[in-house]
Amino acid sequence: MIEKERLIWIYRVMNEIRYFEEKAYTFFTQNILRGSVHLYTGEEAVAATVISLLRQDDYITSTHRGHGHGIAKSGDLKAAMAELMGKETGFCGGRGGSMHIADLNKGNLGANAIVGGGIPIAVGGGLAAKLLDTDRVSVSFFGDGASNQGTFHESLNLASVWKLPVIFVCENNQFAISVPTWQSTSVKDIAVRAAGYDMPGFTVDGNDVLAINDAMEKALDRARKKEGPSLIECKTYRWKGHWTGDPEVYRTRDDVAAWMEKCPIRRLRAYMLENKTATAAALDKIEAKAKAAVDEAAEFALNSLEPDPKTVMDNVYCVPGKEA
Amino acid sequence: MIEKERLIWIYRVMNEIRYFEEKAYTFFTQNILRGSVHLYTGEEAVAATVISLLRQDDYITSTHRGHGHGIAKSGDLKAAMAELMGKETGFCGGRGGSMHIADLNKGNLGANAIVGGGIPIAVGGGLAAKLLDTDRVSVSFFGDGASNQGTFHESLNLASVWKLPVIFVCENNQFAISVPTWQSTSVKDIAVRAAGYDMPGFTVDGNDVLAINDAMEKALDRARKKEGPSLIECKTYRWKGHWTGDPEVYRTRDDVAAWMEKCPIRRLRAYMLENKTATAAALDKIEAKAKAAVDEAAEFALNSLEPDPKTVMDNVYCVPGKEA
Amino acid sequence: MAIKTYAMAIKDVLAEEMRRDKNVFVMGEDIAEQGGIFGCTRGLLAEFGPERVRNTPISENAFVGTGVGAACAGLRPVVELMYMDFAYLAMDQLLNQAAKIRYMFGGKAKVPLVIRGQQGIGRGNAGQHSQSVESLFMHIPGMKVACPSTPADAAGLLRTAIRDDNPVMFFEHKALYATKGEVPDDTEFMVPFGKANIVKAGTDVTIVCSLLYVNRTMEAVGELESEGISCEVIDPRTLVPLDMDTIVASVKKTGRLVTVHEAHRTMGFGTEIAASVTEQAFSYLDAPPERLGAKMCTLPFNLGLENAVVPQKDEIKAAVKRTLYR
Amino acid sequence: MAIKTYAMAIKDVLAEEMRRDKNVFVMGEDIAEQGGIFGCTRGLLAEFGPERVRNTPISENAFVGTGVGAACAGLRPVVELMYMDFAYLAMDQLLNQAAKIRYMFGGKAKVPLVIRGQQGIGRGNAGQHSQSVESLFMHIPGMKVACPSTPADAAGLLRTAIRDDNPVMFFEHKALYATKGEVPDDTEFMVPFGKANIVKAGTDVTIVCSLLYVNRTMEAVGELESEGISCEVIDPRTLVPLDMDTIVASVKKTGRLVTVHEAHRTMGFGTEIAASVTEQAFSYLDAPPERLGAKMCTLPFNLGLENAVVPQKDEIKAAVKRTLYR
Ligand SMILES: Cc1ncc(C[n+]2csc(CCOP(=O)(O)OP(=O)(O)O)c2C)c(N)n1
Ligand SMILES: Cc1ncc(C[n+]2csc(CCOP(=O)(O)OP(=O)(O)O)c2C)c(N)n1
Ligand SMILES: [Mg+2]
Ligand SMILES: [Mg+2]
Repeated sequence: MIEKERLIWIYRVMNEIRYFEEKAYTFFTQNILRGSVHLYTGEEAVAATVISLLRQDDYITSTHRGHGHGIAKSGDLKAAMAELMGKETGFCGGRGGSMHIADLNKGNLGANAIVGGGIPIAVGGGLAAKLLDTDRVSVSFFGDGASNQGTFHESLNLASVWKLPVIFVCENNQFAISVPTWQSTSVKDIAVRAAGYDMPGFTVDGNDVLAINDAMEKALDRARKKEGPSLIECKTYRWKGHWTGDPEVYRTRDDVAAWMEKCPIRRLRAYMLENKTATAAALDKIEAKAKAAVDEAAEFALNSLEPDPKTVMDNVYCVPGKEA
Repeated sequence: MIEKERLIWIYRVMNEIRYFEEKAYTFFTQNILRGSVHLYTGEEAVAATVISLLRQDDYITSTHRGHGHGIAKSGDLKAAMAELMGKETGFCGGRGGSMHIADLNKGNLGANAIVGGGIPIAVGGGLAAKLLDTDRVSVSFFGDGASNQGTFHESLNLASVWKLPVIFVCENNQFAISVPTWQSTSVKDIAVRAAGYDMPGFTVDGNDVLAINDAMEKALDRARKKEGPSLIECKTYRWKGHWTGDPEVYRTRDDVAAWMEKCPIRRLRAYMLENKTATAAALDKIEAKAKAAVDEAAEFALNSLEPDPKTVMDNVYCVPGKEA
Repeated sequence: MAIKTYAMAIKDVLAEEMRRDKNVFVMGEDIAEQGGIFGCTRGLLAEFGPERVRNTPISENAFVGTGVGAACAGLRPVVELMYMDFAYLAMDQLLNQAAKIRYMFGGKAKVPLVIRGQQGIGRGNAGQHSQSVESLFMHIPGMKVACPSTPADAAGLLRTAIRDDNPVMFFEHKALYATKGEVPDDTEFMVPFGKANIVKAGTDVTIVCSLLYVNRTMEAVGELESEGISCEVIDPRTLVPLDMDTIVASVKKTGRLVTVHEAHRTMGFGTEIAASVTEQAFSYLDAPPERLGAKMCTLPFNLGLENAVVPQKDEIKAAVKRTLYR
Repeated sequence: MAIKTYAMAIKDVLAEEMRRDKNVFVMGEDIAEQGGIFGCTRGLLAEFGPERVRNTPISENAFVGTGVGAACAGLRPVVELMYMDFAYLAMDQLLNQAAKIRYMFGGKAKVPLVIRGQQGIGRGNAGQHSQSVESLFMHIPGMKVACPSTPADAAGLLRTAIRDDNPVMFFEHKALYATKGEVPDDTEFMVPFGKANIVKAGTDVTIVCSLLYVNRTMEAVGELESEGISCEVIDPRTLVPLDMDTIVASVKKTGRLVTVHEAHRTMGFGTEIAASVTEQAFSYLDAPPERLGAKMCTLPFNLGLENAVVPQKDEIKAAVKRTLYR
């Protein structure tokens, strides 16, 4: 069960992510943005729901498709959009770009352009939580494709034998770039693999906030109680190409259209209306505010300065007394 | 069911391995051998039984504990002992030593000093078998410790999605150096992990030739029929230290003694006598011949020449017309 | 001769070699239906089918290792790494296995394996997708290293690589794929390894450069020549084996050396060339060799910063002039 | 001052730093009950318990990555790699993650991570367990690289490494563990990074060497001195940062440079030093710098072959004499 306030938070954040991605796409086509931009459109339920249950001092690691996680964890649309534009005001001062959104102060240990690269880093977050004697948890987001990397296996095993408070969240959007999951992945449900690490595995509808919440509550309870890690697989779909320049040879418009019918935002809205969590007018207002916030972030990013090329050698190393 | 001839082959090879390892140990303590020497004593049933079912053109990859696999696949005790001594007449001309026994002409794609390093190489053998349109199979031997390496996961997944004729044979001797399996491995039975790759998994008594044979026949049938890979876990125990200089802080003499009671050679002998596969006299003769063959190999190795230091730069690259 | 892009040149050689030898096959991420993210395997699936054109899971260490095993067992795999930055994930199979197997097994194994893929700047891919890692592979014996800078070299070196019985790291550059040039039609056209290309003859200074930095260096050279400085520009084409003879002969003539690459300056391949030239042509040197390479920081996303990291035209010109004490 | 072995010096600093700062912890293969294959963590489990002294599964990439994450989250992990050859398995976490995180995240992360372990020849471990891989880590920015050659340097550099807020690769040598020397008792004793040690002053030639090759070089130097050749021997102690000032000042005095290491010669760290010296002291050089390093083949198992691969005393002497035209 999700409390009203949290449902509304999820709804807002999903809308923020949706508008943010639309804006990013527009900027990309207008050559305002460059680089590898991987949109999260259609998958918003996962980041928003999972992170709605976390505290600010809990850790996450994220992926190349990391805008959603970054926004949900930090709530800072401005720093996110500025980072995509490579501006000094971005999360990483424009050094990281779309694939490297991080916010250490708010528990985002970083997005990663290496598929599977963030999984052991999240285990490190879990180990820190344990050794620092806190009840923090650490969540690793990764894709179906990443579940075939060695780091997946090594990390799940390690977290299990050390009983670390880590929650592995696999966003199974059914493709790794052009490769359908069945072609690269030996099991239909990736959560099946949890049994190989003696941890609970959940396969849920990744477009259903309630289903994700259910699994996540169980995994979180286990983690906070220091009982060990869990694996949650969220089946979902990305509406846009793998990246903004994807020719999309591997699917049809109809495939996409069918999944757009299963829009997680519309679904949550229907649920909230049905359950009278909020009125249509209230939800419309949330949407409008989300859109406005994205517009404001875009404006902020556009008006932000480029980093000074003279600073290019700053921060290779941490120098005592010279903190960023 | 194992045919008589094959049973006798297995019995002979197990004895050869047993005496070979004893001789190697003696030579090590006498400073005739140096380097990292990992003895297979106590685990002989696995290599002998698995390889008894293979053809010479089938592939294997082996491990740092690879004397047994190397001997069973090639039958060349001389080249094995000479390699341990770093002699020119060794399998690798003394360049590889104990951890790198290989014999490409007889399908041994090589032992490996990197734990888990040989697993993907065996998958490559399986892929070659397939693309060359043969019914060859490829067997990867590796330890319980290796089952926590990323290569284990990546290789089993890859072999499964490509339906390759690979048999993954995990020699679970319950330790990785000083670390007991329970401390490093999140499942009690490693074969449980097969389910994560949609392939059959077997956990068998690795000191029982018949049990290993049973699982292996099933896996082999599947592989020869091009139905895909299998995972066989053989529970066994090494009688000697991890390597010849191991202080063995992690177990007691009693632990070892209890396992020596379960000697796979004695067990096979009892079975053969009971089933009248051979008389005691015949088996004694096989043993004596195995011992003599090892002595002869030792003599051969002792009398072999060291490689000429002038040849040190040979064979870094393959130069057409200058084959080894 | 046909005019082809660098990407087309690669694709054509892959197809020709697959036609010639049924043991040649390709595997990598998104190389089948998609034809590779940069199009270098486009059309191969249709012609050669899914057995020989294989999409891999995202498991770099295992599919490189599968290539190693397949090569040992008689095939000639050509493995694509989508970005050469991902070589770090397969370093064990590359450096502990592929590079060592032949020697370690006493010369009784062959590993005819090609690992190819693109690297470098040019698309705003930031720190983990913009590196130039070729220099790392020169330090560990057993690997050959090729770095084509033109469509013809891409074709000729790739054919040589595929027919070589040793493992070859084949470095393409993402910003070169669309560049065009003449490529011989001859399906036996090969560029030998260990033979540098004198891109332009000259007398005052020797400049050694490769990949994207051949073009970039030539821009600087155009301006230097118009200032009356005659530059000899050499592209080594392979770093292992490295044609020091050609480079040393040139420096003996010019008395000056500048190395330019996109790889980081410290321990970039220019370092090896500078040190070897100093050894072999010490008394001919009129000035200390100049090394240019990327600054010692991670490649940043922001374009202005990225430009500040890699050598710029004016820096190349200035380095050349320093060797001339101008 | 106490006389300690190199291994004991390491173990003691680990214990002292763990006492001082509860955020310091150690993990690696067989480091708990067993105390490490080479004894460098012996006794730590008994004193600090299993939470801070952790046996890892054989999963190098994941436990290095766990170290990266733990460091980002405020701990100070000291991770043991049993053999530095296994770094190849963790290259992604080392070079794409640990080395880049701080820069890539705009300076908003710290990665106080030490990766320590031994490498090199001396125990007949053959190709995959005898490499010297320190030079590879100089090319990718963001990592520091330490290489102690004495018990005191092992202690002093390790303490500095643990207190550094940046990732450090800490290379020990298996053949040095049993060597003894004086180590200050001071639990604040630190050897700064980037400060070379002048092992022996001299006037005719500068020899730069590290790890096992400091001892080996000193054997050659003993004989050279008795032939009247005065050698200045410098151990850089850290390769990143590299104290070129001390080396260049020495070469300006001696006019001659020889670099000696066990790492492969091509692109070994001597290459960087030779090239940098040529840049910074060109007009002082009376002879081309000489580089000695392992031959460009895999380290062979056979002892006679292994000896043929790494620089021998007579080769060191000959190289020195070549710089003196003798
Ligand atoms: C180690 C590595 N290999 C390959 C890539 C190239 N690549 C980027 S995203 C991607 C697909 C990832 O698929 P998945 O994990 O399912 O995430 P999704 O993009 O579907 O969200 C690939 C192959 C990479 N970035 N890193
Ligand atoms: C990648 C790698 N990590 C660590 C080691 C050191 N090492 C050698 S054998 C071994 C234990 C292997 O255990 P297991 O796989 O169970 O095989 P066993 O020795 O028990 O036969 C370890 C950790 C290694 N050789 N390679
Ligand atoms: Mg996906
Ligand atoms: Mg074991």
